[in-house]
Amino acid sequence: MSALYAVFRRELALAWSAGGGAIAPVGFFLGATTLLPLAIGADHELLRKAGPPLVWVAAALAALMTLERLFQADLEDGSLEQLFLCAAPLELIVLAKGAALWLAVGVPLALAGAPAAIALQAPTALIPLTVASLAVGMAGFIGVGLVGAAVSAGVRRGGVLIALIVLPFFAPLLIFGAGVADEVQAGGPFFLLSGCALGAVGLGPILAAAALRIQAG
Amino acid sequence: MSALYAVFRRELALAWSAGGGAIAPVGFFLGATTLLPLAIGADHELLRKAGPPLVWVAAALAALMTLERLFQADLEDGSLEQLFLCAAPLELIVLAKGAALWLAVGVPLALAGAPAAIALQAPTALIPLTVASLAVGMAGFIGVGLVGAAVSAGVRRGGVLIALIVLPFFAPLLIFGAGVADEVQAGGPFFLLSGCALGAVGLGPILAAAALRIQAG
Amino acid sequence: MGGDHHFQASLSVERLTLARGQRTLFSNLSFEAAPGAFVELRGPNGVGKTTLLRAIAGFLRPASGRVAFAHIEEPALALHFLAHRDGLKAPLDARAHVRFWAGLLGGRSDAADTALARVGLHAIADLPARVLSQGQARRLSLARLLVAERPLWLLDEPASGLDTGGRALLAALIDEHRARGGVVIAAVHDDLGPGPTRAIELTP
Amino acid sequence: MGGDHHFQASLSVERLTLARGQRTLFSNLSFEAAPGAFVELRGPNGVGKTTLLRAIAGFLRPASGRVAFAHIEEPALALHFLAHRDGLKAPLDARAHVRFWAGLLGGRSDAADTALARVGLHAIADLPARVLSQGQARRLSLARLLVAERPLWLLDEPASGLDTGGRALLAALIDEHRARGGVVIAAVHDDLGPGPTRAIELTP
Amino acid sequence: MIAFLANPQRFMALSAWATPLLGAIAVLLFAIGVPWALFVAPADYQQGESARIMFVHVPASWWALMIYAFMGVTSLVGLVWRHALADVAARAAAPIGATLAGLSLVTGSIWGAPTWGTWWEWDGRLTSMLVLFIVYLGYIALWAAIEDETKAARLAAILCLAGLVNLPIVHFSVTWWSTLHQPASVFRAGGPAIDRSMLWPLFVMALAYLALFGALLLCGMRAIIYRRRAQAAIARRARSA
Ligand code: HEM
Ligand SMILES: Nc1ncnc2c1ncn2[C@@H]1O[C@H](COP(=O)(O)OP(=O)(O)OP(=O)(O)O)[C@@H](O)[C@H]1O
Ligand SMILES: Nc1ncnc2c1ncn2[C@@H]1O[C@H](COP(=O)(O)OP(=O)(O)OP(=O)(O)O)[C@@H](O)[C@H]1O
Ligand SMILES: [Mg+2]
Ligand SMILES: [Mg+2]
Repeated sequence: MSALYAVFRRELALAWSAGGGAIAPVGFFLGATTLLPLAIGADHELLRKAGPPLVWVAAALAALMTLERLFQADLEDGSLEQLFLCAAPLELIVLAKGAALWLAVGVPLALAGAPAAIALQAPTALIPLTVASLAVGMAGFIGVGLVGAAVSAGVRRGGVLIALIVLPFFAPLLIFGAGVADEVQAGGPFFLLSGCALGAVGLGPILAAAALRIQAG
Repeated sequence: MSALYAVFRRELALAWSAGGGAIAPVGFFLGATTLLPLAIGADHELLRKAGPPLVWVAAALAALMTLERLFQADLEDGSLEQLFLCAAPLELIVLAKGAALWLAVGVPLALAGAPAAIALQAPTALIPLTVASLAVGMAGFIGVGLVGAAVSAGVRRGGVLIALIVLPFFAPLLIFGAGVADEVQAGGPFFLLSGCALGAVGLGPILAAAALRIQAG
Repeated sequence: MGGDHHFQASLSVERLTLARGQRTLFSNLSFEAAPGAFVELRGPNGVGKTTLLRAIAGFLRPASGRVAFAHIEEPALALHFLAHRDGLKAPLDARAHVRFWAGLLGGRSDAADTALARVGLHAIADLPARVLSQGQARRLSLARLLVAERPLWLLDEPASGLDTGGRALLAALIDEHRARGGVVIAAVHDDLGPGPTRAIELTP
Repeated sequence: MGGDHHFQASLSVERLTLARGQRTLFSNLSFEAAPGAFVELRGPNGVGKTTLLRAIAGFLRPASGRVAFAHIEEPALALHFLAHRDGLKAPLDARAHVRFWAGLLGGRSDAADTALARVGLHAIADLPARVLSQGQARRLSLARLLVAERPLWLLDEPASGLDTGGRALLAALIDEHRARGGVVIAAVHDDLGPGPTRAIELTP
Repeated sequence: MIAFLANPQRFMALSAWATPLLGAIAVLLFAIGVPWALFVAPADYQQGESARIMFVHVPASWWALMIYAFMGVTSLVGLVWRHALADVAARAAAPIGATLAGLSLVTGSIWGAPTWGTWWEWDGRLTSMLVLFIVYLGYIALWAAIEDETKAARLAAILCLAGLVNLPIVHFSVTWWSTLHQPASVFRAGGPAIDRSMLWPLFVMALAYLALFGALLLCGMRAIIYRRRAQAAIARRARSA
């Protein structure tokens, strides 16, 4: 138990100490959400349609970039072995890492979804829902991303590889997430999203842990 | 001279050996360009309009992800100091690194722009132009990215930071790049794009070199 | 830290053969380590000392043979592994590291400060690991041995980077650990100080 | 590699004061190193040996004082710097590293294989650096000293990780370099073999 | 001037009384400017009362640009002459500038809603301002990310200089591209195109912002210097041991 708490606290400390805490991911998120409008130009119709999906793609990529070095650093600096020598099962340790990441990056990013939505001409009524679904979605992204990060931990400049590995699995989260904005009253997409996220958070750590055991060997 | 060639060759070797070389970024690029259509849904009209911008956003993000570890790795493993001890000026060395990256990642990615454009319902006539402008644009992205990578080399999990730092500077490249598709006959945007790219490639290495000198101290 | 109580744990390496990639490093290595034993692993660079330690720790599976433990239910929870790379996080300060290890490895976190004092880092407990010198970093990872009591110590060139004071400290730690009945297996290139109960010369 | 010709380069450290962060490491250090000199830097962990070497190499600017070179126009092109971290790239094999250094530091790339043979890595020249053992990695970076001829060697704990054979090799390299009139400045914790012309005990 | 201030002791002594003074001036100016802007100045004949937000928006926008320019100068000084205080000034100015940029964006959007019928529009002015805001964020994030302060200062300075290219884009965006946003109507060839009755309160408000900026800047700088001293104390403790 205290092992998990130790991992959680350290990961939180690292997330905040390096990279300026939440400023960077949130800033990136806002930046990325501005990219498309910049490229598209002032075409309202287009923006309103492409807006929610774009917010989600940006969130997905922000999740990716924060995930990338998660295990790679541990592998290189030898702290991965340490994790094998503790009483808590590796799966839970990975989960603790993911939880810390969600708290440090996922939540602030979800909140940043509000201004982003406005910038993309989304109807103001939807904003709370957007934030909520982003928070859930980020959990899902992190769950999936853990696996990608663990699998490509050994690879130098693995960022792109992770992206390649996890993007397909991001697809459902993205589709439902973006769908939430469309049908407000019908909570359908939101439940589907939550379902996917739950699955990812449940399975992700298990697969990731397996991958990490191989990495060390 | 031979120093620059050595750096160029090594960087090329690294780009191809690690992280799946150019396959990964290209894969990411294609993945990202397919994500938004997925999220947007099969609205042809919308896709045709959103196509070129999407391609460019994806390219920008792919460039970002490849840049991240460029100098960070050198700083951590101590090979940065080695670069200070050679006859060639650091600015040119950085340029050589950038050139290698462009050849290893930028060019293949530009070529991958063709299938991407097709997938996004872009008129076939535009495809050669798209590829050409992407190649130029990637050079610009890398030029800008060198600075971001150098400035945040010391930062653990610096990926997001780099992104945040360079995204604003990507803006003009993106705007003109996406604009190329719109006005085919009038080469205006293409020249503007090339101008920006040229500026980035010219200034980027100088600022990056300055930053690297500080990193070592 | 409970110097009174006595470890029972022991291990025996039985006809161990290790291979990396296509290549066999050494074959049919066997030795025992009873409580209080101090086994030195020697041999030329690349012969397989680090690999052997990692195999004993269970990080990689041997090509053949086995490592048997006695009076140990779960080896992973009974050993300390001190590697070349110290697993330090640049932005976190020394104290944060020791606290973390205490929590992770099931030690008492109030032992943190005493451990830091013991390895001579008390004064710079607030400096981020990034700025620590080579020897200071090594001393910090020595503190890991102190915050959580474990019978089996696997040390890979523990003296590298340590000054004379640091080596004396290391020797003292090893002696105390053996006095408690602990087992120490260390890969070395030159003597650590305490005479080994067994010196194993690995040959390709 | 032109063992015949004779280096002229020498340097003198003048009233050097180094500081890291807010903290002064040592003050007003002065010493000379004439051609053929072998200066040993000793002192407790964290006293500033590595920092001093980096200052001499010009990687960081001293708080006060200066390092003056004689018969050297551009110091950066006249020195080799052997650090703790060897600057090896995991995916590239040993030979690729040596070739790269030859090209980068202005050596003759046909010297690569002789250098690899000299440091005893000829057999594993095709292994990626990722799999090299600690000592093999250190030997590989020793090869850097051989592919490009430079009068001033700055070595930071060069013997760490080396087996007895490796240390003998290191001693031989140092002797030969001094015989050519080269200057060697090394941070050490125990003797490298060749008797130093000057041993400097750094104190905080 | 800079040489004089470069000495931290002298700076601390000076800023000790300069800070409250500037603060007082700011309060005074706001006390004059706000009522004047809200009640005395005439409502815009097209936009009605909503135009009064101009008195928040315009100064915020101006100083958001000016502060970045200020940071550019101090960064250069810090890089070239290695004046520690210049770095401190740039660092302390960034959050203030970011806030003003944010304020400009927000008030602008609020103003835009009635006048343009949209909260946000991807036109040259608005976009470039958003970009400036993001540049501010990047600058702050970089400072936060690098532990070694001297390094952080110099690296951030390089980034800041690179960011300068954006300023002219923001300023001239209205003339280069056809934007919703109105062209420069105060600082332009041929004198201001705004009626005196609006111009004077606008200037008072602008000066109030300036005074406030000065006060906050000095506060921030003093805070940073105090933190440095604390860290130095820790390091000394390390040494003495
Ligand atoms: C989010 C939306 C907006 C942003 C980001 C924005 C940004 C700016 C900026 C950066 C300036 C300073 C220009 C310079 O000094 O070069 C400015 C000035 C000004 N803005 Fe806005 N603005 C916005 C919306 C509006 C709206 C809706 C109006 C009124 C219809 C408005 C009216 C003005 C006026 C009158 C000035 C002073 C013009 C001058 O003399 O420079 N702005 N704005
Ligand atoms: N930013 C900083 N703040 C305070 N102290 C610092 C900072 N950076 C480095 N130091 C201190 O400076 C010293 C660096 O010394 P250096 O690495 O040169 O030691 P060394 O003599 O090589 O020691 P070793 O024998 O362990 O290699 C360490 O004591 C470290 O704690
Ligand atoms: N994939 C691989 N293919 C071939 N050889 C490998 C592979 N991985 C490791 N090796 C070899 O296995 C050996 C690893 O040995 P190890 O690191 O245990 O050496 P060591 O005894 O610790 O040496 P040192 O004293 O230098 O630390 C090295 O010789 C290395 O070249
Ligand atoms: Mg070893
Ligand atoms: Mg050292």
